[in-house]
Amino acid sequence: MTAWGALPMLAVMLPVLGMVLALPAGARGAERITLALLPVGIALAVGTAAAVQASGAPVVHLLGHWAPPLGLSFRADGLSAAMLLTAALVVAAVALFARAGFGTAAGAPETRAAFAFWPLLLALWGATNLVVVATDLFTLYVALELLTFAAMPIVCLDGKRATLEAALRYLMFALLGSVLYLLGVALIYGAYGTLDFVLLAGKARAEVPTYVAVALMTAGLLAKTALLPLHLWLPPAHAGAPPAASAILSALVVKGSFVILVRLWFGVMPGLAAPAAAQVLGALGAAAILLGSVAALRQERLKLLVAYSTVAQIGYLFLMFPLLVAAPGHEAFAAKTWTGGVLQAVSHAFAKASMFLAAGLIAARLGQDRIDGLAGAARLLPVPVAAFGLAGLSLMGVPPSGGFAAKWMLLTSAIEAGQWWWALVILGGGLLTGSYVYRVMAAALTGDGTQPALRRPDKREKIVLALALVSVVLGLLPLAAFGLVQVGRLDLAP
Amino acid sequence: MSLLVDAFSLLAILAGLVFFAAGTAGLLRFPDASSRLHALTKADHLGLGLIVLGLLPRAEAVGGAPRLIAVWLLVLVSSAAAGPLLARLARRR
Amino acid sequence: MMADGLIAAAILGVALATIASRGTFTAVALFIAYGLLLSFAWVRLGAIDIALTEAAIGAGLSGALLLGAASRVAGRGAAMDRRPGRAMTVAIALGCAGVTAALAAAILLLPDPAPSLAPQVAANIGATGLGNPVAAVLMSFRGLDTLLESAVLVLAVIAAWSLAPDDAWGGKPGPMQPVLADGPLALLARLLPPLGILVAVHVLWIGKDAPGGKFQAAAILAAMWMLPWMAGRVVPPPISARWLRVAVAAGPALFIAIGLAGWMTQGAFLAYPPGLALPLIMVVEIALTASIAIALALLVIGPPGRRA
Amino acid sequence: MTATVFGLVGALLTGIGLFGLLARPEPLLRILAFNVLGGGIFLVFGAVARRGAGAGFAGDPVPQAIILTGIVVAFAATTLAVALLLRIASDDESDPS
Amino acid sequence: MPELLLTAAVIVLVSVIAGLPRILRGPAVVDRIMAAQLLGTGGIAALLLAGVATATPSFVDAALVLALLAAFATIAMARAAPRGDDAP
Repeated sequence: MTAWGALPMLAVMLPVLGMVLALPAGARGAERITLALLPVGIALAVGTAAAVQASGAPVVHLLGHWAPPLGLSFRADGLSAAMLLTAALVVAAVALFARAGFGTAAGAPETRAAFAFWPLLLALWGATNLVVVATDLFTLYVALELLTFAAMPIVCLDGKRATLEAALRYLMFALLGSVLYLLGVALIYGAYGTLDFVLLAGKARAEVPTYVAVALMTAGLLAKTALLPLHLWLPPAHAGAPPAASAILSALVVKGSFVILVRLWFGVMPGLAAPAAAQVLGALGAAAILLGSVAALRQERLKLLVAYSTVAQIGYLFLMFPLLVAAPGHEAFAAKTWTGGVLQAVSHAFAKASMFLAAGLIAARLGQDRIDGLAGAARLLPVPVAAFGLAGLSLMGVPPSGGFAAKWMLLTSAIEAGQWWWALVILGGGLLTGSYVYRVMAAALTGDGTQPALRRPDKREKIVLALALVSVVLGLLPLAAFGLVQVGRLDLAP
Repeated sequence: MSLLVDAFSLLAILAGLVFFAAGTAGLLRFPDASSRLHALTKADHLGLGLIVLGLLPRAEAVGGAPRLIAVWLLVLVSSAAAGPLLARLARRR
Repeated sequence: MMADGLIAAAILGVALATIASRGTFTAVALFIAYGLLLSFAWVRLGAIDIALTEAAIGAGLSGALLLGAASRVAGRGAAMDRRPGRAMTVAIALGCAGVTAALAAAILLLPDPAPSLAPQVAANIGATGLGNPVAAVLMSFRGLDTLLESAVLVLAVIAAWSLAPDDAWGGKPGPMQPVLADGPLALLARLLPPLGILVAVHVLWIGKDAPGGKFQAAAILAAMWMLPWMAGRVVPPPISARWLRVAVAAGPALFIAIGLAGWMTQGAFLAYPPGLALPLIMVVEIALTASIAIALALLVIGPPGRRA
Repeated sequence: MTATVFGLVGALLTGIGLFGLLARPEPLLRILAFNVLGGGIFLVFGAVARRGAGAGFAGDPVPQAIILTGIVVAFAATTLAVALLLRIASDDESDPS
Repeated sequence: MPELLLTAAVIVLVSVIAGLPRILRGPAVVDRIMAAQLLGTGGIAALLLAGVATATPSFVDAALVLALLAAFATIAMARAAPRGDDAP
């Protein structure tokens, strides 16, 4: 139990409480609750990061004073702090952006979409925070289900037939993923008598139950993270989703299961992780990067292009696995790979949130989102198109963006580890990403400009630009700033 | 005395088992749905009733006879009401 | 032992028949039998708490939910995907057999003696004032899970309502029920709920010392609320009704409030002040029972549907 | 012994449910298969709980409590899947295209 | 005596489980409902027998819950029963 442990606890419980209270509060009340919680959540995340950074150790909160294995705890390490901050900022941006579409004016009747949006957003926020600070594998299962139950309805808020079917497919994928995960949890308890991953760290034995459990949990989490070939649900789910929902889904929801996977592999069972299995995960990641980027290049709709880009960018995260498995004994190298992976997750979150919101603004203004119909978009909507381009730089890995720093660290790690083939994949992925971003930008920058550019300034454009700028500026931070994400890494535990 | 009580218990429970077996046999063997329904409702009411009767002398072990009787009454009430509902269904086809 | 084999064989047979069944009604009827048989298995495994839950939720509420769905999608087998081809089916079957084999091997190779937290629960149960170890885990040691799960139910209600068509928004949940004349169903709808409520209160109250508790009681209450609804004697309140929304949120909100109060006074979320643990737990249990019961019933009834 | 029997039944049910979920195209049957699968998983967990019997309890109460929570969460998932399915079916009804 | 009661419980279970094929075979919807109902009643009887044999009061609570929910499920089934024989 540490003094600042209450900060991550509040970061989880306040959005959950807000979600519960949003039901009786109604659409307008729920909107107000959400807006009131935004600064509080950011403050809690900043506080947690400062506490972790200052103490150089994770902050811990024991629930009801019961210590694991009997009780449950919240534990915020560097990775948690980085994700808490990312979640708070992305949720804040999305919430402010969404007021135009889901806000309720005083005295206006409650609409279905407005009623549902705010509590679902709060649930996604609380569940993301829970995923990154909970230490118990079953609590994490509940958190994953919270994510699913909120993400499924938020993508089909428009109520159209195709969207509903995509949502049903998503739900089936997600539920299958959770039950496979739960099966692994049962075996872990049977083998070790605890589900706390801090207690489990380094205790794993090379036995059949452990391997079966980790294999099942990995398969389940991959389905939720949408790693190729389990990505089939993701693009259709995005196709009809509101931009705000897509932004949250790509930026945060798919990262939740990834964080659990990293903790499972490198926290619970370091040393047991078979290099061959890690190579398989890396290969799936590489396939996702290449095939996802090619698929993005071939899309006709802007929104689907961005969605396939998410499939590809998720692939980069999985390059961490073969590199970290090769790391034992090389602390500096492991630290670089770890930072690269986390930075990829964070910078992608900001860049992708910006891209989806920008695509939403463009589609709303043009009345459609076909890429070959984008002519004149840059004149009509200079700020969103610029934001899209900036975010694209980060996805490509162009200096000095956050995406560049992340990909550079992964790339040099790959070469140092003697696994040069991943470096080729990263370079190839960057080129492909550049191609599809260029395709969009080229289409948007053409046009004769006959349309009048006269219109009211839209506050939402600034939000989109701010998100893109964050993803770029992340690359300008001095490397020392990333010391934070190393704090409390479980594979460092003795 | 206790021998007599035990004998009574066993006899009642045995009779209950016979009724359950008869219910299953009826369900499997009788030719049409209506007669299967009649066989079944009688069999399981009486079967459960007799088993509860047989258990009453030993009911102290589970918190007293009223609890056992409550279970039986509940089953009786619900299947008494469900019976006509099912009979209506059986006639409908 | 004999009973184990018998129940095991019956469960497997019913499960296979469910998966292979051709008619939807038959599949659901088999699934209800599956739920009942599972609750017998839980009795054999010495988990009466779970047996009660499985009977109430697995067989009862899930049964009613799926039956309603079966009768409404009947005849429209809107298949989501095409049926997999023969080669694909064989591949899927082999994959599933592989999962089963791996699981079976893992189960057979679990360490002996099994690791267990039972001694720790026994050593610490005194602090909670409860006699039922499962209730102690649910309300104290792993109280967070229970809290989150009650929040999951609130979220599920919101999510289900969000699936209503726009033109039905704010209306009464569920499909329209036929109003039946005084028949056997109407009689049952009048007779059963009072008895059921008594049983639910009993199950809730003994839950602190013996198997039972809020989920089981809430599931029974939900079923008893639905009976008159199914008989067409009661119309559920519209989803815009403030009291309904307050009732669903009240239990979880109170639980979180007590948790936060524990943090402010005792220094840890969900810490109960010494001596006050049992009364606070009982207050939360009662509030949660009411909220969970309404949430479960609303989930089974479903979101408002289109006017016919 | 009882624990092992039902643990293995759980493993078999998992396979059966998984097969139904992947091989049956009808959404309602998939939802049923998901529930069969859930029953299998909870039985595996139940076997683990039973093996941990001790300190005067018939099973380890911690996994028993986890199973209770899991059953309720799985039920909520089922209701959502059914609601979505019925919504899609009702769209078919009003718009037969 | 407890052994005899437990044997009786097993016999009830055997008897009602033997009726289960009716759910699958039908042919009438009401047959399927009856077989499920019989399983419920038999389970209640077996629980009571086992509860008395092992002096476990909570078995009677389980039987009470089962009685309530079995009635509920029967009504739900009767209400949702399709016309005809549930042709696929």
